[in-house]
Amino acid sequence: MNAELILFIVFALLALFASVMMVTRKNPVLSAVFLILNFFALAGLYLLLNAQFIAVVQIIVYAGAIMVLFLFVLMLLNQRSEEKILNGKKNLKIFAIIVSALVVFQLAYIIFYSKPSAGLAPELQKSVQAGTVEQIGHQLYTNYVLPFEAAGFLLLAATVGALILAKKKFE
Amino acid sequence: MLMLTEFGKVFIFILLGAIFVTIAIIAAKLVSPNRPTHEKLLTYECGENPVGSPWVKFNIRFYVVALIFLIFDVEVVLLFPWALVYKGFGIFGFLTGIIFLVILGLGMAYEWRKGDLEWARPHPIPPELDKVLSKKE
Amino acid sequence: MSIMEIVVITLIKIVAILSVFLLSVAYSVYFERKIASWAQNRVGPNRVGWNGLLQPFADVFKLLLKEDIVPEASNKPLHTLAPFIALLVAFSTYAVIPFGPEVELFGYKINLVVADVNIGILYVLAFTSIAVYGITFAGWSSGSKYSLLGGIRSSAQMISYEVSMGFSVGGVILLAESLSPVKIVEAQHGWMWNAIIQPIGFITFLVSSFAETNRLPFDLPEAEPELVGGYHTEYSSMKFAGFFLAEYANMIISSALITTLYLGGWQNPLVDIFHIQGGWAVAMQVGAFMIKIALLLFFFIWVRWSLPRFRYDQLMNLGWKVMFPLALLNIIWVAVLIMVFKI
Amino acid sequence: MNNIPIEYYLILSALMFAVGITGVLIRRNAIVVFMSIELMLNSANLSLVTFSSYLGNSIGQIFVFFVMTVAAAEAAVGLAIIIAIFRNKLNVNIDEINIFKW
Repeated sequence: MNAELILFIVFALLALFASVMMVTRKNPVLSAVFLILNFFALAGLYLLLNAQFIAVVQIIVYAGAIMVLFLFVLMLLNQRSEEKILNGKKNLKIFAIIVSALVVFQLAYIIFYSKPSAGLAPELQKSVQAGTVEQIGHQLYTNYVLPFEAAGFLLLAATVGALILAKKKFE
Repeated sequence: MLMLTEFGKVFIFILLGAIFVTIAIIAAKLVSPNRPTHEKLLTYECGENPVGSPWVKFNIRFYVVALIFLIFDVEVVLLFPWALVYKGFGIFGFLTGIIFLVILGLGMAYEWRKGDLEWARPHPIPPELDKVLSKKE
Repeated sequence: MSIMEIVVITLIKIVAILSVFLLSVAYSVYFERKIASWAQNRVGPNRVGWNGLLQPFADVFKLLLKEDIVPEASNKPLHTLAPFIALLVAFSTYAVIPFGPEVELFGYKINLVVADVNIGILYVLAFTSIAVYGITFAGWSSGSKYSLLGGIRSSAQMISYEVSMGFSVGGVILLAESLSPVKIVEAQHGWMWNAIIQPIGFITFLVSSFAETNRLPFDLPEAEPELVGGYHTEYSSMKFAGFFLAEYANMIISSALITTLYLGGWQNPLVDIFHIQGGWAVAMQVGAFMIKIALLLFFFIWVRWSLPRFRYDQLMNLGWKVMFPLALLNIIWVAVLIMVFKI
Repeated sequence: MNNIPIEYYLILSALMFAVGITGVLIRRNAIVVFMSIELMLNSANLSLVTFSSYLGNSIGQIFVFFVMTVAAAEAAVGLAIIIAIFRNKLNVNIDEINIFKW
């Protein structure tokens, strides 16, 4: 056992645990808390993958901004907890579990059938290089300038749309 | 390997900090007395019994602030890689950044114009002597 | 150096920094009280120890021995988690702040920083953005109206100023061309302090860090006349101490950050002027770092006891309509400066 | 990095995706459904970053970066829609949101 594998197992279990807890909590605020925990575990996994920039952006954007908005809306609407998550519609529950099991089965089949690690010769140096902010910045401002400006426009459109929707009164 | 150990150091630092905080909270749990009564465990509301649900509804403006924050926070993060490689790109980098900042400024101007940055101001109405007197009559 | 030596040196550094940090947090409480009494023409704490020097420890032990009251209406796990987050976030930020140059001790080359992470500034910003949760959870989980309103107010305030903070940091990154605090400090050698080159960014960052630490004039969340204790109304014992210490820890962190980003970190111009070398130079540089932090701390406390509290709409206006455009202006200013002078 | 086979990350991503699907299907609260969708987005991000890191190519990470931007825009608009619905129906139970027009 080496430190990296142990860290991977810890973060992976944490991520899975948090996501299962998120889906099964009755109180939506607690769901949000577990989703935040999940994002942290994911950030840890990204660090293990040498993707430093993405790891930090995951925390700043997902955990630090998007989830704040979710929490604010949850507190604003102040929904009472769902009384019955699992014992409500039995058929739906069985259906959901079958569907997700099928998805997992299919993905696992594809992953193991195609043997992705067979053709890979990962180099640590290259992978560390790929994750640095410098590298991402260079790529962003040489090949991806248009998407970058388009992202700016998308955010502008989202602001305008969200503000209009949030303040709109349907009579 | 070098980078990993730097992040490893940060990880150890956070871990030690967490252990310290946990010890402090557990120590308090062990040392302090614990004699709860119903009155003690009531929510504080100036000595009265609490009225209604504690989770009151608040102003939608808080949501609007969080929304604007989200948008601008993402834009800050988009700007960091630009700031880092800016010196190597010359005038092209400058133009890219300025266009992005102008788009950002447009959003800002929209919110400003539509009054989404305004917060409710208090409008105190000071009592006027004439009105008070006329009411008395 | 072998891996074992690196681990041992790191552990020594971490333990040393954590203990110095804890001590300075405790004593910043003491200095706050002393300066307050000086500002208000009182004596201040003078009973425990010589001139009240042991007062912080007495305070902590008092809080440790108090009963921990968790209201029935609260959500207990989150109620415990909130001070934990607040305190942990306040501690963890210190891992990337350099307090001195590289030195040679007992034949080892030691960097006077816990971890020279090459995305250190982003790490700090990430932790600042998490700090909101300590307060939001505290407000929501307490099950009290005052706590909820205080928590919401406080988190709205913190996120508003976080944006201008991020944009001001952008200016620093533009100049230093690096995200590592060590490199940022090295880029400010001599008198090339960022506070001099980009004064607007310095001011926006300073004001934002006042708001981030919830200090007066931005202490709306705990405005006593309207909200009792704000988000920590329902906290007692060590959990309250957690929030209390976190406030002071945040103050020290903010001072250290301002020093690192804008006031040249451990750079001491005197060392260059008099060509001091060796151990004395390092001592003077570390000393300069400490003195800068101490002066900023004094400034924080001084402002608290001199200015009245803002109204909430004034606070929001200042954040969005003054600080945010100024921070944008700063980034453009630095970009033009680099274009024109090719710094 | 060489010690962990790439399959581990991919399986983890698949499992998280499945949990997200389950959440979307069984939960009735629109906001929780929305959070499950975020979870699914994140599991996709995880596999993108994994491939990017194992191939030593940063394009996957840039893609994730843009996904995060889009997720932020989506969260802003989506939550605004939920608030607009709440104003009319006073709840956000997706079983009861079944008409297109008011």
